[in-house]
Amino acid sequence: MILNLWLIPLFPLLGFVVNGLLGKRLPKGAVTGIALGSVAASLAYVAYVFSQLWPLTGAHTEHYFTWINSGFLNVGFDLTVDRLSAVMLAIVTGVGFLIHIYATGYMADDAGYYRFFSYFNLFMFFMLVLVLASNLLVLFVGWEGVGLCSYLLVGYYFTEDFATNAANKAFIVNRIGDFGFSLGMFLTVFLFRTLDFGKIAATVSTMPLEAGIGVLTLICLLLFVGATGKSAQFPLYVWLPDAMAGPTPVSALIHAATMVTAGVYMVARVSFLFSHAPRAMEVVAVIGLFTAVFAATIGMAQNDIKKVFAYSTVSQLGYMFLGLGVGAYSAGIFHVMTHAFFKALLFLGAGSVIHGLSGEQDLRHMGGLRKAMPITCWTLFVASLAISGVPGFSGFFSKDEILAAAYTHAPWMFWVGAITAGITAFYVFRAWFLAFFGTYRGHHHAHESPLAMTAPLMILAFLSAIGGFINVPQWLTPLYSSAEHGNISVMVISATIGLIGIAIALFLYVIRPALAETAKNAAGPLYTLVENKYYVDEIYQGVVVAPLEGISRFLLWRGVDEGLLDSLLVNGIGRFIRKLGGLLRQLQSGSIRNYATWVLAGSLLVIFFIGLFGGVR
Amino acid sequence: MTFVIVSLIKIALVFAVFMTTLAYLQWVERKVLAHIQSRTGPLRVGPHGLMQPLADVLKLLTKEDLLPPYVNRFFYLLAPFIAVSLALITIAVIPFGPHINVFGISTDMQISDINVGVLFPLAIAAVSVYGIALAGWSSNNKYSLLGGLRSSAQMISYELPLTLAIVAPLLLVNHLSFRAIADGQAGYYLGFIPRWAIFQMPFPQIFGFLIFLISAFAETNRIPFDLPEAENELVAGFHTEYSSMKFASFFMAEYANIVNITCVGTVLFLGAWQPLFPAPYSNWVPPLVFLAAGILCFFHGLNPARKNDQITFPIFGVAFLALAALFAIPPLQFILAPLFWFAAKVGLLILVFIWIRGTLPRFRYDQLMHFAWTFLFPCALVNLLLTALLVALFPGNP
Amino acid sequence: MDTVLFVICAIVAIVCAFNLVLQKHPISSALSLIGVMSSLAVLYLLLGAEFMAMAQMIVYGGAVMVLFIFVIMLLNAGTEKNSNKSWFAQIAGLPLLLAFVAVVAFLIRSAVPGLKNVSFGSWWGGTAQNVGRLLFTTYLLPFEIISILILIAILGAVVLAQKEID
Amino acid sequence: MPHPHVPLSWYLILSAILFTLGAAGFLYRKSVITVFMSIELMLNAVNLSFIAFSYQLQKVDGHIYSFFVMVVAAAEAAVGLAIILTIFKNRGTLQIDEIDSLKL
Repeated sequence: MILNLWLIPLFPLLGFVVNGLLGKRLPKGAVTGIALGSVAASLAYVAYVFSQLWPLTGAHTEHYFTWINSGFLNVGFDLTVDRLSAVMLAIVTGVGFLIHIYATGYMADDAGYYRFFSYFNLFMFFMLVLVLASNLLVLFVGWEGVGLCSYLLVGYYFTEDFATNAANKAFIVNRIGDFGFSLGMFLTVFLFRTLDFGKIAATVSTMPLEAGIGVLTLICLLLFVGATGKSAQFPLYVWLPDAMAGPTPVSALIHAATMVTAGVYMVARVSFLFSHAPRAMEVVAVIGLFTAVFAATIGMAQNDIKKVFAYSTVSQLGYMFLGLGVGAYSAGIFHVMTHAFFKALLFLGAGSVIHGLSGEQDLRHMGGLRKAMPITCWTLFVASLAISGVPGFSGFFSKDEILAAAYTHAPWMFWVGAITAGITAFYVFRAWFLAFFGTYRGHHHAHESPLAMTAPLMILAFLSAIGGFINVPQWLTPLYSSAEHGNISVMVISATIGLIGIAIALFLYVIRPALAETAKNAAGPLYTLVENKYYVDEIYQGVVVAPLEGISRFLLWRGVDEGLLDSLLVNGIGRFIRKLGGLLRQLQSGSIRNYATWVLAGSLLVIFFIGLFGGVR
Repeated sequence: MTFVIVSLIKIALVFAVFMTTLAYLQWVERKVLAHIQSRTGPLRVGPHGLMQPLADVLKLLTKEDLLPPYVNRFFYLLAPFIAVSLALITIAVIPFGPHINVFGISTDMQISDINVGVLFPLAIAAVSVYGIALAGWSSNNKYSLLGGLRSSAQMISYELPLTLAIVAPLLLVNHLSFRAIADGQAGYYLGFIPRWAIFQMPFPQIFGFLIFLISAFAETNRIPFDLPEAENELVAGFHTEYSSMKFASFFMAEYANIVNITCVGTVLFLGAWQPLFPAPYSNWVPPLVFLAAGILCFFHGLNPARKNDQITFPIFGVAFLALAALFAIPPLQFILAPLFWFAAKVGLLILVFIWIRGTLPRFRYDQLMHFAWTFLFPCALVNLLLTALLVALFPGNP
Repeated sequence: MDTVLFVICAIVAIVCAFNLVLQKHPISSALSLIGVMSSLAVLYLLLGAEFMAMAQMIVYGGAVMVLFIFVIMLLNAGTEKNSNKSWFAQIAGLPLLLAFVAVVAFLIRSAVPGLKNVSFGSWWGGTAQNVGRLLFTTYLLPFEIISILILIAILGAVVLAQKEID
Repeated sequence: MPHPHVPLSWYLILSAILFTLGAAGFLYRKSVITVFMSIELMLNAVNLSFIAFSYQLQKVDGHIYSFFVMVVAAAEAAVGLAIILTIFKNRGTLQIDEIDSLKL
């Protein structure tokens, strides 16, 4: 059965082309229509595909054309739909559509309206390609594509310095990750002679479990490096907080719901590799866990509402990787979904607040907005509950799955994870309380956002409330041996820790606001350390960037480039050619008849030699 | 050897007939024009001015042959030569009648039949532009130059529709040799509709014929397309500077071209010598026609309009009766009847030429070009395409 | 008979070609070129290329050369002036040309093996039927391309000729 | 009557001579139009050899080639003469040696 899966990414691409080329001339309504329409179309088509493939037990792959065919390597442009990509498809198109709607409200009075939406559609296109890819290379196309879009959208306010810098940072850091990814791909080709997931899986299944550190482990680690880049894991997470320079819908769609989870998705995609490389799994788990704690702690001390959520995103991603690392792939994907709901909601809410305060992002200048923007307030409340893993809300289930898996894998991981959950709950509610309770400390006039923005908020709130009851792990059982189901103690502990975190936040920021200050002062240097994100950026600056710059500037640029290449090769050749030309120039008399004479002489010579060597016969 | 001799005889015959035709064509034209304009036309020289052509020739021969000092002599002399010689060549490929056996010698009623015959007149026409163009250029006179330019432009422009119109009937008979084309139009539908190209299924070439005729006017610089020699605009166009015999040769060339093109038209569209209806009856048409003519002459002789009519008309009558008798002799019919039919068709076309000249005014130059390129050419194209399509659809054309 | 015809045409052609080179006035050159083309047409006939012969007369003798004459008349191009530029061509031209014709003639005489003898009417390959059939089967694509080319050429000519000079 | 034969090489040599004469015209004539005509002459010479060879091979292909050459020559003549017209309009000269601005 041919379902023309390529249509799914096609619609957004068309949207991009139309808006990108004609958007300037089109009326705003048309731009909106095209942007939303294209995404809606692919959403509808996704639904149609599901209806056709239900219950989607196996994978449905379609081959369109052979892209690369050289030697043993044969890469086709293939798209595939199985239960994993189905989940992602649903998230991407669904949440994406909601955020598109939201964006129409958020960007309403922006000069680059059409530009924004053409980028957005382009992002959707690449993301869908990434999700649908049935081999590493096509996936990589999407991977790089979304990277590009992220760059474009982070640097959307390209007139601002911080935006462009952030964009560059995001791009460069991702390059490091992608470098690892490409190396991983090369190794894969070298090892398996193919990039097709199915074939690789088939080959791997015949291989033994790799005890030590071998090629498989190497591949996995390299791919994971890519994942850390894209999904903002330690040590490459640094770009994500800065990426908040982009418009809030961007942060919601790209840097919370979809793109940053690409790494998770990719690892889940090639789980068959990882599950054959336990060491790599170990690394993934540890890195994930560490990132989770690390980012969460930073999140506690941030005052920029978006920064807070950014760090929470990082730590949540850490959770997902923890899940993957301990072998609970389904749990990880489950968390991807729930996280997509509540984190998108958090960002959109934050955006709504920022919109309402006309650009104010600092928590210290908010407060008491409960009255002014009730919908935002309560939808955000739901999201916060969800993320803090309060029982019944979506976050609870997924996080619980992960923690349970972690517990069975190694108890200490569980404890750290649980503590992190508490911290998470604390800073999220801190932000919420600071924003909506107490007295208003800002000077802008606060107002509720238009329906275009609040409607998605409400829908997402609903989703993040009940999202947990969509039993993703069970849905994914055909792909992954089902993760063990949470034992009660784990549930209880994590839930209680979460509630404690909420309680502390409530105590510190609503009941006794003064106490917060004293606590801050008590923490003293620790607090400053955390507030400055452990000086990671500065360290990188010192350790990596500065030496690199030095080498490039003095050795490569001044020395090799200017000294050797320019003076000797480039200009030298130029000079030589000019000398030569000076000689030949004499022939350029401009008199056609002379030229003709030369032609005649040449032809005579040719004929002569042909005759000489009997070329006629 | 016989081949050469026969060919020479044929050439001699054709040449003689052709020349007299040319000479008398002018007389005919003047007469017809006169009657159109209800005048009597040449009447003085000989009975009914029958000696007029001779007189004209004598006049032209005896006139002073002056050669302007400012002309480019070589080309000035070359031009009329080119014009007339090319005009006279074309007749060589025209078939006047079927294949015959006389005194055991079997031959065609045609000087020579070449496989690509149809292209021959086109080739000649293509080259014969130079006669006029050179004449115009070499006489070193702005009127002549304009005339030359005009005529070359006009001829080039009208060659296209002409050619396209000629191609269409070729598709029907599917051959390039004139004789084959003529044979291809033999026979009748339902026993009485002749299978001439203008009637031939699957796509009768009526439009093709009209386009051909119009372009023919232009090609021969006839009214309404006689801009190269538009008297009231550029004196006499390209032959302003020519006098006496050189002028005469241009004159002759023009009439020769008319005869040629009408002959070509007859062969291509009007089924050459194929009679209007089947043989046994059609053979009796010529005698009857001449009989009628003779009787008419006698009638006019009996009640004359002028004094000497009572002598001349009976003589004509006798001549006509003799002709009738000649055509009535069965053994001669198979030679003469085709000739009669051919001559009749050609004569008819020539009459049309004269008639048009007597009727229509002259085009303006831009109108001329506009007409050629925006109307005639597309029409010819459409006609050709339709023909091709239908021939392709009904291959075994009924 | 053949020989006579060939010799006559060849001589006419060569003389006309020389005339083309030697005459000072474009019109005379054009006329002599027409002469060359006509004699070539006859030669084509001798070689059994009747269609090509006619095409030669119609296309070259008719269309192309009429264009030339037309342009010459239009620009009223006079006899050409001597200019002592492009001395190189003046000097090196003649020996090169002679060498060229010598070499080619030598090659034809010596190197080209087994050339037939031409006798008029021994081969009538070039009938319109054959040419047309080949043209519309084997060489259909080139034919179409050529037709597009000539269309473009016409457009280009019109554009160029219409362009107003300022 | 009997046909005395003409060796094909004569045709080829004739075409060679014509070609050379065309080249000579190109080299020694000074009017653009005449130079252009010399090009046509060369093309004709080539056509002759084409047709001669197709007689040698008893194949019609040679005719096709020369037919193409003809058509291209026609197109070339159209464009070339248009260009000559433009040159004349722009520079008011047809002397080929005065059209030499294409140099350093």
